[in-house]
Amino acid sequence: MSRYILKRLVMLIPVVIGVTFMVYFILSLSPGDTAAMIAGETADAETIEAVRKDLGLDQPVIVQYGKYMLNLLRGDMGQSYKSKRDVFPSIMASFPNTAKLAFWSILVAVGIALPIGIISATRQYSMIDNVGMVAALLGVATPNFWLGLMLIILFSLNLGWLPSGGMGGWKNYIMPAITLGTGDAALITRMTRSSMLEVIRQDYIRTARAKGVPEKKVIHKHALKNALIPVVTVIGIQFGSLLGGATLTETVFAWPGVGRIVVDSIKSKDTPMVLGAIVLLTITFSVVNLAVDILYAFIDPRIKAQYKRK
Amino acid sequence: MAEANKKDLILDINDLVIHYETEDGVVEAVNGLDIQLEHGKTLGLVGETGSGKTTTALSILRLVPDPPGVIKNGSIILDGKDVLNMPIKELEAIRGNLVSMIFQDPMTSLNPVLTVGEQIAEVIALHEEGGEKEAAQKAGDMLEVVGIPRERYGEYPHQFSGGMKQRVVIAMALACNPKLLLADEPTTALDVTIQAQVLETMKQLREKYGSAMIMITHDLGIIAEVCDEVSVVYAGQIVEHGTLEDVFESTLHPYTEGLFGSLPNIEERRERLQPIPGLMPDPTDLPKGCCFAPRCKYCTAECEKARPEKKWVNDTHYVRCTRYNEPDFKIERSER
Amino acid sequence: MGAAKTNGAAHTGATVKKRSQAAEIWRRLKKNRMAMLGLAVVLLLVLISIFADFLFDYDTIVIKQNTQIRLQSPSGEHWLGTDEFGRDILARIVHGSRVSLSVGVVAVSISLMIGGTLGAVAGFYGGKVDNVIMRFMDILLAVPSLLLSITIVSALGPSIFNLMLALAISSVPGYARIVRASVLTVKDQEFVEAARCIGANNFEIIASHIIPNCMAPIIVQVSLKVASAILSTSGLSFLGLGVKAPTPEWGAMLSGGRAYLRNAPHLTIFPGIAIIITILSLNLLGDGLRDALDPKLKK
Amino acid sequence: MADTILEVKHLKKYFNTPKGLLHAVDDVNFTLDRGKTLGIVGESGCGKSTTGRSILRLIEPTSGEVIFNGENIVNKNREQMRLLRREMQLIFQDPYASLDPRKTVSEIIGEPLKLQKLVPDKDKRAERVHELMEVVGLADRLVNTYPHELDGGRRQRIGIARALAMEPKLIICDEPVSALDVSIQAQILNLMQDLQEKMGLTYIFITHDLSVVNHFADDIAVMYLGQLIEKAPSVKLFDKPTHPYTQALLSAIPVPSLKKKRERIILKGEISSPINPKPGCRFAVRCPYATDRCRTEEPKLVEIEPSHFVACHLTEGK
Repeated sequence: MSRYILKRLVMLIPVVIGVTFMVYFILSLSPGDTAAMIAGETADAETIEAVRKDLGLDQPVIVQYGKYMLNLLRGDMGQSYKSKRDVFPSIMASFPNTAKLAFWSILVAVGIALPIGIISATRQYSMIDNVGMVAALLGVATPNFWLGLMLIILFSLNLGWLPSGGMGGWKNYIMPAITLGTGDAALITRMTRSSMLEVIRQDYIRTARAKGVPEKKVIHKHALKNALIPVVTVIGIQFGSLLGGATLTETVFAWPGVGRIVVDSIKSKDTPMVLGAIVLLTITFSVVNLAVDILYAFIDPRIKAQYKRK
Repeated sequence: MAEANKKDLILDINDLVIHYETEDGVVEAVNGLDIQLEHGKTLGLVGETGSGKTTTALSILRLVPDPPGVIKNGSIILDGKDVLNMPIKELEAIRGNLVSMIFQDPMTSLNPVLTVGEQIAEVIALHEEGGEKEAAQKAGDMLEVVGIPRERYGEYPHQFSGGMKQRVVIAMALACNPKLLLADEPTTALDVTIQAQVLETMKQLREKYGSAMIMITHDLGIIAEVCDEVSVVYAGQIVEHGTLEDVFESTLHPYTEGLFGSLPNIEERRERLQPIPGLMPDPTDLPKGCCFAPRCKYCTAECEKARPEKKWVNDTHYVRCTRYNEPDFKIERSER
Repeated sequence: MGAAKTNGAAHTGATVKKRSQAAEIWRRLKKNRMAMLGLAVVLLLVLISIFADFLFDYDTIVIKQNTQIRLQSPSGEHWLGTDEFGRDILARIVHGSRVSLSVGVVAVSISLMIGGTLGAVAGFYGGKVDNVIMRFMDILLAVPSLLLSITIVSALGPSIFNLMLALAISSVPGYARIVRASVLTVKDQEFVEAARCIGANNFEIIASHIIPNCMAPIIVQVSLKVASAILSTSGLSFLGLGVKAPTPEWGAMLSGGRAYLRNAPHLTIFPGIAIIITILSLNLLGDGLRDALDPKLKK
Repeated sequence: MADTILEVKHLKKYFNTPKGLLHAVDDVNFTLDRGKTLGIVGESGCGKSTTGRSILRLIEPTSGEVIFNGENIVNKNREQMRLLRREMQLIFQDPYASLDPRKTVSEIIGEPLKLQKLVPDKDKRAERVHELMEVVGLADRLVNTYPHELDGGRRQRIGIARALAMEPKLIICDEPVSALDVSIQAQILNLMQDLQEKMGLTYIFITHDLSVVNHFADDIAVMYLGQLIEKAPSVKLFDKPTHPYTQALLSAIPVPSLKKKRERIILKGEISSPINPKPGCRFAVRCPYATDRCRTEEPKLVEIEPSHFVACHLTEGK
């Protein structure tokens, strides 16, 4: 098992190289002159050239990329063009904000989704099922930045109960977490329901009933564990993309997270910041996916056996 | 034993009718089926795909999927208790305990995320006194009884072969010493030599525990080997019933004879088989008269008018065939 | 029981008429009221976007500013009110459907073509080809898709075409995976071996057996992916990375309304509802198609 | 000298699996005369299907020769193979999976004619499809139905018609009736027998069901874990099964008769899979008569009496 984890971690290296190369290449396509932008509007041609040389922007993209990677190996992600501060600590400063929000959001999502999904499946076509599924459909269809704005209109502007943005006390968490959580909840509810319905049709559920297992226990002991296997993946992917920057929601609520850094840096052509953020987010995203795969093994013995063999 | 003393019966099913009500029409799966089974005896239910054998077995546990399955009529008396009108609690208490079932496909009938030991122990803990530990102990014993080393208690189903899984299912079914065992094609998914092993194990265990059994199969060979009585099922109805000797040696129904004629005989290489022409009738659109009439070479206009009634030819043997109203009627029988 | 039931048609009467799979699916889809509702709304949206110019003239109504009537609440004259430049919101929503639908359809078509081809090749040939393609897809998948789209649009500059391209590229790996998976299941079916046995070559097998049998799951995905592409379009526009002003686009309209949340919330509410209705109907249709195509759910 | 249509020499097919090298087919040899039927019998995983598919080169054999009509076909290129497909065909076990669900009956039966450009004209092809349907007993009105609208027996008839379309000489039947109900099984077996007589077909009949093959085959070959362990004319094999595995297999068949009860031989243990097989007889672990020699030395297939071949140390001396 530990060999498998190690192998997966090693596999991350080519992915990170690929991702940085891809992002570096895409960003190098941008029109406009980075050096001119950094030098400022009033700078003359000579200053701009000096800046260009200083940043190494006069060299071919591939050389620039090579240098960047060499520095990255030493843990150096360069300096922000804009703030001139080191990239890595600046991003790490806002990463916990993103992580905290992601944690509360996924908690909201799972807290809503699992019970509704399970009840919907066990009482298919009942009132709860119908209402739950309509709500879930609406949840999937609602853009979360719009939902965020609606919450602001209602709870901040009209009722004045909650702050409309920024980070501070626990009150600041409520609206962003609900905004992000409900969208994911919709997805997870649908997944839980369909997975549960699939499992309930299986032969081994009939076997359990034929043994005289009470219906409640059939659901909780026999069906749920099997049904959760695909649900765990979805939860993991959702959590991964929350960590990967809830860009839109962070923008709506002026949340000082990594997603906003990316947007701001892209607008100001702050390539080292963008790259740094994307590299870190990619690693986070991949590590979460790996964690999900490992969690899988604890639920599903068949998969555990496969890992052992590898 | 037509109207034998009902106290001796472990199972008494009368005029059972089960339909599946689907969007595409009503599937008439079971149409007036009777079973009377004495304690400790083995009854074979033989018939082809879609004849309603499995539905009948499931109804004894009240496990016919609903919707779409609806039990329209009839009674099921199991060891003196009325299964169809039993509260769910009581039903759960007898499932796996008084009556248990072995399903056809061992690959899918075990829960993949629980160990085989847990799955056997669960049924014991549910129905017997004593704690978890005792149940686990007995589950280990049961594994050994079906020929699996106790050490494999903690393994998962995917680590077992098909034959081994079916042994686990058998251990589970027999763990609480049921008075009635329902075996739905228990060896169909297995290889011949493994089938022989499993049948042998089942035979020994049944002798040991003295359970009655209903063996559902399409294989007349298995019937000949393990059963005391046979019921031949066609389109949800028993068309012929009797002891092994009755049905094998003095076959009455043309369908039963057709089944025998369809089998390649291992002892004699015959040039041609004698198959039954045509197909099973569409269960959403059964004929008004005898369901076998469209495929039957003895069919007369009379046969197409109404469903035939039971006709007893001796104490143990009956047939549902209109033609036996004619005193001299006989079917041609092949040598076997 | 299942088999016996289905051959009912074959039992009776004269030559059985050719009833294609498509007709069978349509028959099942028709029974699903929610799916039919979704389909009706989708068709309505398509009609609206085609005939948008007949409903509201682009130059004189949709983009013409009239500051005298700015930020008006819904009224008989302006059903959904006016925006910060005095433009009719309903007119802008109607014309906005053009952007959303065309971006959705074009982005999905591009990514389906690229991703589908890659996935089909990977699935059919397997081995090294499969490995190379899928490792490359892993790299694309490792970046959260919205981030990737943001990066691409910002590099190429905001425009409708770049938006389409960005969305298309970021959803390529998803298609590659889906198509690869369905090719893999179909490829191992015995009827493919049967085709090989009568002398069919790879091309004939792909064209006449594999592609037709992979269509069902792909059609479902397309209807769902168009919805998510529309959602992403509005998200990118909301960040200012979508269409350029004054082109009407739902996400951009929402973004523009943010400054007036307190006094003129209708600027934000109505475009959002337009998005919800569109996504909802596409999802209903997609779900309905999935159920109609899934034989397991058929009882 | 008999008219040999097929000769298989040292046929091997190994698969690489995560657990090791799987010897699915391990040095199989036999010859088959024109117009005869060879039954290949064995339990799951014995390599019988792989043998059939390797002969047709649907699976490329690892080594060995397949001599069809006097020519070794293992080295034929794609275009030559395409032409050879006209001569040798396969009937599948599963009449559900082996028919493309998106094609009609006439499209399925007509496909080989179209692909091989045997009958390029559309109307003529329709006529030929009609003929073929009549030959296999499919009602003409089903010409436009899809497989899922038909029952198993009729689907299997479609599969047979497709195989017959190019008028092959050799047909390999891979468990053609095991997915069917008994009464339908008999209909299909009779049909196949009629076709053989009418068209002079040669069959290789692969099955796990000894009673079916006894009814059908002239010769029977028994396989165990990738190897051929006994081969004899059917009558002889049933009268005098010699290999302990054949004996057990025969005795394990439940007989639908009350008079003819036979003594059962219940084998111990399970069928394993031939992954990295150890030297010695592969059946030795389960064999009630196994000796030390059996566990160390692999027995060879020898002719113990005319046309009766057995691979067992115990019978060698006799």
